[in-house]
Amino acid sequence: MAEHVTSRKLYFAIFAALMVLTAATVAVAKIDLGALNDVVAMAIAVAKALLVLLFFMHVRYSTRLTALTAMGGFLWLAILIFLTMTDYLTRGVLLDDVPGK
Amino acid sequence: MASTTMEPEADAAAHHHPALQHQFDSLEQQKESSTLGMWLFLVTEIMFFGGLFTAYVVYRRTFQGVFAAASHHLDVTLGAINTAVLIFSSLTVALAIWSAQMNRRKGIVFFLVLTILLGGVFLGIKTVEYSHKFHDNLVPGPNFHFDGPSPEKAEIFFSLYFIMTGLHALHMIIGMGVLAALIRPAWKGRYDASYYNPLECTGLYWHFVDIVWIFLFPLLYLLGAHAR
Amino acid sequence: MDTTATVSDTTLASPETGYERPNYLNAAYGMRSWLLTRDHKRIAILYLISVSVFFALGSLFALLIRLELLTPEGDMVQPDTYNRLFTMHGVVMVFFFLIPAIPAVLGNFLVPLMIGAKDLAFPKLNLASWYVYNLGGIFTLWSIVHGGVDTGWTFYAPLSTQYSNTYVISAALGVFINGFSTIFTGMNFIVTIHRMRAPGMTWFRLPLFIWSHYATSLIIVLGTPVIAITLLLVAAERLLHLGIFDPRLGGDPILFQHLFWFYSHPAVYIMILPAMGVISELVAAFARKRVFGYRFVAFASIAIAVLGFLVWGHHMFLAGQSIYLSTIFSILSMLVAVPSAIKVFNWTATLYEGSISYQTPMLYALGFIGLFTIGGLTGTMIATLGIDVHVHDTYFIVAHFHYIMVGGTIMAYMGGLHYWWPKISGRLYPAFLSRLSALLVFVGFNLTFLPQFVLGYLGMPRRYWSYPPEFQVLNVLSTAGASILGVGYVLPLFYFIWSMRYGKRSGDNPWGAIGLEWDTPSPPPTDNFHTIPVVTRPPYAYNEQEVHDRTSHPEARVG
Amino acid sequence: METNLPLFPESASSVAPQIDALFVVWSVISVFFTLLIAGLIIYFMARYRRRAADEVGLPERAPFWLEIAWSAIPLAIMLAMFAWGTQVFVNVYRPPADAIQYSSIGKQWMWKFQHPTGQREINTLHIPVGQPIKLLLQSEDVIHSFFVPAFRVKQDAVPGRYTAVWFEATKPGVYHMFCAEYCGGEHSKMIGSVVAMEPRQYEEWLAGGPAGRSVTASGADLFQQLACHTCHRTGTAGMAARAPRLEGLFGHQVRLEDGGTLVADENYLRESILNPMAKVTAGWQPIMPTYQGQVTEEQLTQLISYIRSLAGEGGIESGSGAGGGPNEVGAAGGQVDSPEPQTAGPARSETDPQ
Ligand code: HEA
Ligand code: HEA
Ligand code: HEC
Ligand code: CUA
Ligand SMILES: [Cu+2]
Repeated sequence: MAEHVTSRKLYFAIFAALMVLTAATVAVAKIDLGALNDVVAMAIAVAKALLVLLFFMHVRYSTRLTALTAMGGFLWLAILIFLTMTDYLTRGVLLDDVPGK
Repeated sequence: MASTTMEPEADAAAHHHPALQHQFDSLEQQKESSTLGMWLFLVTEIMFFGGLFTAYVVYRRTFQGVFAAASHHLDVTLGAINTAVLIFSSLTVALAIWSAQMNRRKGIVFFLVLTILLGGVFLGIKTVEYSHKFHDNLVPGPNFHFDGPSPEKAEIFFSLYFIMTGLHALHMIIGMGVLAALIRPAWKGRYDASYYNPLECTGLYWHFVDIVWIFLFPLLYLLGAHAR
Repeated sequence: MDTTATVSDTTLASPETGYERPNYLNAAYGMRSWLLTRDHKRIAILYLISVSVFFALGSLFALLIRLELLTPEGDMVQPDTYNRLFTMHGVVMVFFFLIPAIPAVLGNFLVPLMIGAKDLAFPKLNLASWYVYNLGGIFTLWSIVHGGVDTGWTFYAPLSTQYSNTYVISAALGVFINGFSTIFTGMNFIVTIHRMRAPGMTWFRLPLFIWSHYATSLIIVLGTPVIAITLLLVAAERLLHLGIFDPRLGGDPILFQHLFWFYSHPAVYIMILPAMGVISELVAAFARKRVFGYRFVAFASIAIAVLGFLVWGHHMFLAGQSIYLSTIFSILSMLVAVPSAIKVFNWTATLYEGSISYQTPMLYALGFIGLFTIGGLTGTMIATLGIDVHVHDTYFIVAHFHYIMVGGTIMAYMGGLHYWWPKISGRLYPAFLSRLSALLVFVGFNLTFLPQFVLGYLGMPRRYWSYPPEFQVLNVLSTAGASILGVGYVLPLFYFIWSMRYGKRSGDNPWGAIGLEWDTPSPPPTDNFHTIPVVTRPPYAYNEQEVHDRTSHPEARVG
Repeated sequence: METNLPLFPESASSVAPQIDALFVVWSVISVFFTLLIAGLIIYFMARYRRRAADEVGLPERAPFWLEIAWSAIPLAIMLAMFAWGTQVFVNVYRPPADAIQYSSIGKQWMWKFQHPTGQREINTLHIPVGQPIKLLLQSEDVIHSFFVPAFRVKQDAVPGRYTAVWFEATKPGVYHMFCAEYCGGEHSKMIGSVVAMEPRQYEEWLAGGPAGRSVTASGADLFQQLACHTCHRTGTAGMAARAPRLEGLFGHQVRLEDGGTLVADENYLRESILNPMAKVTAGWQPIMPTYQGQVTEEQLTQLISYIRSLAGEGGIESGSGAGGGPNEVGAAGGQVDSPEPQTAGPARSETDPQ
């Protein structure tokens, strides 16, 4: 597979985008958006991580296997967090129809 | 998948590159293998920090208010500066690899050194932050003191803070060590467009450490910043 | 039927050719050549030695456990000692024996051979893995020598983080360090299987042993780091007074259990999947028949690896976990049993119209199928919520997992060792003695653990140093069985060592088996193959009619 | 050596037959499949044993339907057993409306019980037969697990929060009570017995024992002593209320300041007292002080029992079984006694069943 060389210009552009996003996340955090604050902060973090993954880490130009491996890692982390959180979010739920409750 | 992962032609490597190891047939195969190996290692790293992130998410949800109050004791400015420093160091690593691809020997060395320096700046700032925490008695343990409701839950926050940023810093130190070890061979001209695998893999690792911080920063520093 | 020597039904071997040729064993001599080797075959031998030492140690603890339980009163050791015994038995057996046993010994030896590679992708990493394993072992031994750990192998908080005053930190660090060695092996296998297959070795020509090791490696890579961080948190909580699981701070001990079982349930599949791979090889070789439903068995390994990550909460049904989540975990546990069922039925069906010989490895393999079935079925029983209420943390559980781990994995490990021993050493072991030991293991095993199912349903809790007197008869049976079992395990130790010097030369392929590993001399040369093989046939093509890939077969459409 | 050899445990609770039925059916299925596999193996071994050294097996014929069949049949069986098992489980964990609540605290290495009428016991629990009993479980140190084999019930007691288990004894007798979760040193000595008695005898036993104030009454006293009533005024109208009324609270929906709602159960009350800031009731100022460190686990139980009793028609029961508090990790326990197992309480009873 031919080696892909990312141009220096693209690297600088990505760097600039990351800096802008960093500034944005700090700025947004100072505004009270209620529960949305978390969502925005995480969305920006994911966007930044994606930029790093795709361009700095060259996932965009590598094999499917590499992309799959990276995705697998994040998917499994999602499983861990999701099922664990299900516990904390649903403790007591099934028994709420108990008489008197 | 079978077809894309087949062995490359064995005779492509008829001329033996000095860096080719005996178990591989070609440099191509060797490179693909080490890149895949590195990615697998990064997957283990994701899961390693993942355990911490899980603990964080659980407690964050349960003790929302206390966590927000506790996070006020972190310095957003220093955290933001550090984020910028780390992202910049990611760029410089990428440029070190780019220099290799362009056969610029001195460029590689320059960017490696720059990356290590930036890593040093990050750790320096981190040290300042840590010493503030020590000073303010915010280090979990017998001397922990926190003004506000539910100090014990704030202690959980700071436990997570220290272990997450501490392990992150440890990863940086290891990364800086590996980067430093690459300087000599780079200076000697070992890496060029035909072979720069070690650079590539170290770069992947460094970027990953950056990604961890990209998540740590908003989670630890920014939650509840608006209520300040 | 042959009764004297295992060699008699071989068709391809020529006993004279085995030895003077250069091979990995006589390539170099001296400690240095072993301790600094990068040869996967030599590293496998190093692992064999280390792993056997830990097995002996773990067995010694088992012996002491069983002796203590001979009488209802705790009269042999102090309760604190007993707690340390079963903790160290569990820790040593799980982390230092069973997890590395098949992958690091048989897998290390065979993966490159079976796919036609010169070595694993990262030989230095492989050697490092062995050193790291021993380093982890030293940490654990250190805590054992200083009096041991008493938290149970599950290290539950807050007992482990605050209340135990034993050497938890060094034991946890030992397990933590050992995790790296497992990860190194797993990464090495994945990369090797992806990148280093011989020309023509497509995915569906891979032996099932490779498929199952691939699946195992996926679990290792995705799961092991989580136990690492969890144990690190326990150590940090003890050492630095960080409070993550501390209920006095409002921390949740159940979070520890989630993190622990997120790894440790998949880890049980790290222990069984390689065993399943071994069994597929043995059954095919000794029935001289292609494994029934090859693709189903192959995909079942992957399915187990993936689904295995979704069921960890079945260890926590009564821990105070959300009942809603318990229900989800219960049904998912049922789903993960389906691929196991597929395997069991396919192995059994492989025997149909085969040409079956009763060599020692095959006896182990058949024993495995039966005992694994019992262990697995009781697994699905306890995954049923209504039953787990009663049997959780009783001897029913102890019986369940010994059936799978001892009756399953160790049987497969022993079977595999007996099968590939000629490959490893170029020698044969005594046929009669080895069959006798297989029989002793089977009988002793059932006598040890069958009574424990009854004990469990009667309500005898596990990790009990003393117990009410009405449980005694069954416990005596169990101890009696363990002593038979012990003899069955010690015998091979002797005749394997004996055979290295005095055993008959086996020839290259004493079993007349098919597979790349048998296409090269026994013992193999350092580079494995004199010329890299080119694969043109599907696996297990024992019958001449099967040498072509059968793409027209309906089964081939699946996947 | 004792020579009696029991093979099946005594069954003495209302749920035991349900669990036994489940277990027996599952066992039959398991034995069937084990024998099926073993039988096939033995048959094939005999039928297809190798007759010539160079003999090989016949080509494989793997019909697709066979693979589907032997995946689908076990799956169907398991799904059926799952459904049945879950139903039994819910029965085991959902206390009936008329269950009477006892409290139970596990600590290294003993079980402490308190009857609703105030009597305390250690490692022995007297109960009337025919009466559903709910045990509110908590732990002062590590995780323990309350297990009575004859009743087929088990539940972990987790430090920092409440869990619960219920049972209804059907036969008088003395039954083993074990700690099933490994809890350190004397885990195997954390055993005792449940004495199930005819209701009449139970009343006599209660009368004979050291009567104490009932749990709820002690809670009412504490409510005064700790000056809770200065803010939570009971029953009075007119004066400006500083805190929400606690009457009719237990078992009902509470709206929180942050917009969430939850059902007030033991774990919620516990947290409200120990850590009032964590979940502030909508419409009220967060002025309530924390009682962390000022009340013991036992007093906490009494307070909660009192607040429960304010819920109204008395019969209101929480169903927080293994589920614990909704959305709650649990509040801090505050005071953990240094473990000193041998001193406190009467000598543990080494009772022999029957
Ligand atoms: C190698 C190890 C291994 C393996 C493979 C398994 C496999 C399984 N295990 Fe086991 N387990 C352990 C090791 C293992 N386990 C250990 C060590 C513990 C205790 C940990 C501790 O607390 O210390 C434990 C505990 C344990 C528990 C917790 C019990 C408790 O503490 O209360 C549960 C509950 O669901 C469970 C379930 C299962 C299931 C459903 C499977 C399934 O994967 C089994 C699937 C296999 C089959 C089903 C057999 C083949 C199928 C057929 C022949 C077809 C017919 C089938 C049907 C009709 C159903 N296991
Ligand atoms: C891989 C795993 C593995 C293996 C192989 C075994 C093997 C055995 N185990 Fe183990 N066991 C576990 C994993 C394993 N176990 C785990 C994870 C636990 C849970 C721990 C916990 O609760 O934390 C457990 C717990 C456990 C208990 C429950 C303890 C309790 O809860 O109180 C018992 C009781 O009978 C037991 C017995 C046995 C026996 C009789 C064997 C037999 O197979 C052993 C047979 C061997 C012999 C009888 C000795 C033979 C002698 C030698 C080989 C040489 C001896 C050494 C020298 C000469 C120096 N085990
Ligand atoms: C200084 C006044 C004050 C005192 C004293 C006080 N409380 Fe409260 N309590 C409040 C207020 C105000 C609220 C509502 C805001 C909140 O949830 O924190 C409240 C809420 C509660 C709740 C949750 C009620 C609901 O509707 O969700 C409980 C239960 C409770 N208190 C119990 C007690 C107990 C028991 C004591 C004594 C040990 C006590 N309180 C002492 C002021 C007080
Ligand atoms: Cu308490 Cu075991
Ligand atoms: Cu499991």
